[in-house]
Formats: sequence, structure tokens, C-alpha cells
Amino acid sequence: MRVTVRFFALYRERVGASERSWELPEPATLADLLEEIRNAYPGLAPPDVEIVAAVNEEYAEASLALREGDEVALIPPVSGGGIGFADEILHSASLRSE
Amino acid sequence: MRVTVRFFALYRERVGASERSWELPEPATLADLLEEIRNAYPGLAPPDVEIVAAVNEEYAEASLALREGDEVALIPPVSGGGIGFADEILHSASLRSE
Amino acid sequence: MIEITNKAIDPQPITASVRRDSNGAVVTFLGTTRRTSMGKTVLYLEYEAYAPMALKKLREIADEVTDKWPIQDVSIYHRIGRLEIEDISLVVAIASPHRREAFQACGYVVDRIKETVPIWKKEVFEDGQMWVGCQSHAVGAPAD
Amino acid sequence: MIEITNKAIDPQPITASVRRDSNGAVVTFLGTTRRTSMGKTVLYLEYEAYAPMALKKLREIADEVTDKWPIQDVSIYHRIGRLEIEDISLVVAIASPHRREAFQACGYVVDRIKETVPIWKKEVFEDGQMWVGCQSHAVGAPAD
Repeated sequence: MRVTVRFFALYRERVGASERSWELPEPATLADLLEEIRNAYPGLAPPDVEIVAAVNEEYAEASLALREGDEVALIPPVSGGGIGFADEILHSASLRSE
Repeated sequence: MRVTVRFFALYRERVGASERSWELPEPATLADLLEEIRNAYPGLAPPDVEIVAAVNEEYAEASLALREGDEVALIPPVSGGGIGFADEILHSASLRSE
Repeated sequence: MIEITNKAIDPQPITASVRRDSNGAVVTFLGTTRRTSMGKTVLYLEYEAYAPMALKKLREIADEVTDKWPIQDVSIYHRIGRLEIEDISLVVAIASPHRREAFQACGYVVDRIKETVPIWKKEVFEDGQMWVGCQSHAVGAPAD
Repeated sequence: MIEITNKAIDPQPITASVRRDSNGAVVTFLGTTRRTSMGKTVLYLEYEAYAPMALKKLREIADEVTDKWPIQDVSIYHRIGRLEIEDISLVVAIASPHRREAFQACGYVVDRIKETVPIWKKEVFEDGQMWVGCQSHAVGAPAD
């Protein structure tokens, strides 16, 4: 089967392309595809760093079975920026509503 | 001695004036003045509700000794509006900075 | 910039006043007048201030912020006089290098204003009016 | 209003979009680009998005807010492309009847954006450049 792989930001720069069509033997999981991509681009990410991916615009587990025509996007870490406090806000909000 | 008494908002409306000059025997505390004002305007505030006052633009204790020329402002409760969370913010800020 | 004004407030220049290239976060609070209060329709509002003391208290609150947080930039505008529904009564703009502090400090300032600054709000209804916060002073009201 | 744009963002209409006569509080967050990052001078920044997924995630975050809080009005604008120092990269405007919820929800939205929305920021220095958040991917970097 054939899927589309999209590369963004750091991955796009390291691969030298923003998109590639990828031919995979069936059946294949996202983990299988990621392994092929790592083999094709060894410099993409350090071996023990997980590569996060989205399938059809949704974050996906590595065990997800891919299907013909899927769009797989590799998602480098997002910009972050400072310590988050969403959990704390939610906690405080739920305390109040009790 | 002579002090200036200023009335705002609810107190201004109940007194019917925004300012009055007030003659007091010396020595006199803020409590003495407030008692005179309550006697002069019995409808100003319910008897068991404290009247908050500022002397020379600063919140003052009832025991404060007044001086000639002081500006005494009676401060009705301020607008409030919703449950405050300043304490919680400070608590959370201090936890973080530890 | 700290001001008490009887004119309509434009928040844009107030927010702009706290921006600088070392700040990554700007939080602006607008207090706006609501159509209904305790189930009743508000026709308009009157805000009254003990202006010199209110200004002094606003400056003290801004100083508290710069003491407690790594923040240099605090602007507060409070409107007084007659306000129509949906008018802006209060603008607080705070900027800081990182967002957490700007959110905390902005919430803190608004809270402190409501606690300590001598500015009063009267809601005018079709059938009466009320100084907000003065319920304890109602005739025949129980003491708090 | 939720948008990803490559044009300069004017926060005024975004804040205006969440105002209504049942809301007493409007909190607007601006994310602005800083001159220095880790002690180095930033020349300019590049933001890149996986735009359709980013839009979807922003809409999900807005839905979380309206689920978790009594809030109907959320606007989010994120800029992408090249940004100069002090430009606005993000605007989040939230209005609610009372201020507490608006502050909480606005802080929550900004946090969630930084966690889950596929938008990346590259800082360009005189002597190099860095995708912010991607330190774990540095060549020879220890894994997290």
C-alpha cells in the first residue's frame, strides 16, 4: 500500500523534503513505517528518542494499522515555552466547583 | 479641632452631601468621630455594621488619634464582584518559587 | 500607566504600553458591564471613586506586583461616571518574560482592586438601584 | 474565531469577538517574540504549522473550554511564517460572566496549545538557529 509521509520543522530540514510518498508491504503498522523511515534517514532523530506521529491529522499509537492512502505526519516536539500549569488550573477549577 | 469628613457612594446618598467640616473636642480618635457621625446620621449604617474609614487617604484603625485638618473618608464596601482568588494565586506562586 | 478616567477606555494603547522585547507574554483583563444582575435588567451603571486615594491604592497594587513577580510592566485604567451596558470599566495589562507570571499577576491585580480600591459601582434598574457590595448596609439587614 | 495566519495579527477585533453583554470579564493573552533566548540575541523567528491538524487541535481546545467552564466565547489566532522581534505570534481571547473562569480558561488554552498543537518555532541567531523544544533531538544529545 501507499501512504503519504509529511515532515515538518526539524524533520523537514533533516529529510530535505516536506512530503514523500511511501510504499509499504501489507499489513503494516505505524511502528513498521517509522522503522523504515528511521532506516532511510538515520540522522532524523537519536535512536532512543521516540518519534511522535499523527495519522490523518490525529496523534496515533505505534501499533495503529495503516491503510492505503493514509496521511502520516511526523511531529517533532512542539514549541513548549515555559512551565505549563494547565493541570494546576484544572485541579483548582475542580476544587472550586465541588 | 476641625476635620473634613468625606462621604462616598451609599454614604454620600444617605447623608445628602459629599463633604462636611466637623468640629471635634480634643483629643479625639477616629472612633469618637464615627460615633458622632452615627449619632448625627442614624440611618447611615445598621448599628452592628462597622464603618470603614480612611484618614488622609489611608485605611485607619478606629483607635487612631485625629489631628487638626485631617481628611476622614467613610468608605462603604467596595464593589467586590465574584469570588476573589488573590490568596490562591499567591499561594501557588510561592509554591513554585521554592 | 495608571489612571482613573471618566471617558471611554480604549484598551489597545494600554496593552501596548506594557509590551517590550524582553516580554514574551502580555495578559490584558477587561471588566465589562453586564446586562443582568441577580436576574434583573440593568439600565446603566454609575461608578464613583475617592480618586486620590484610589490612585494611590492602584499604585500600591502595581508596586506589589513588581515586588512579588519578575515583572516591570503594569498598566491599570479604571473608568468612573455613567457607564452603559457592555462598556469597559476596568483594564489591567501586565507583561512578563514568561506567561505564568503574567496570568498570575493580572488575576491578582484585579482581585486586589476589588478588595481595596475605593471605587463603587451602582447598578440602576427600572424599579430601583443598588450599590454593589453594600448589601450589609440594607435597612433591616442582618449584620455580617 | 479560530485561525492560523501568515499575516500580522491585530488583537483588537479578536478581543472584540468574545465580548457580549452577559460577559463581565474578558482576558486576552498575547504571545510576543523576545529579543533574547538562552542569553543569545534572536534575529528573527520562523513558525511552521501542520495547518489542518493545528486548526483541528485548536478547535478541540476551544471545545474543551466550553465543556469545562461556563464559557461560550473563545477566540484563538496563531501566526506562522517569519516573525520579527516583538511581533505577536499568538492571541487567545476568552470572555465569561465572571473573571475567575476567564483567567483560568485563558491560561489553560495557552498551555494546551503549547502541548498539543503542531506548530513549531525556530529561533534564528547570528551564529545558528534552533527549533525550540527539539533539544532532545540534538545530535549526540542524551535521550529523555
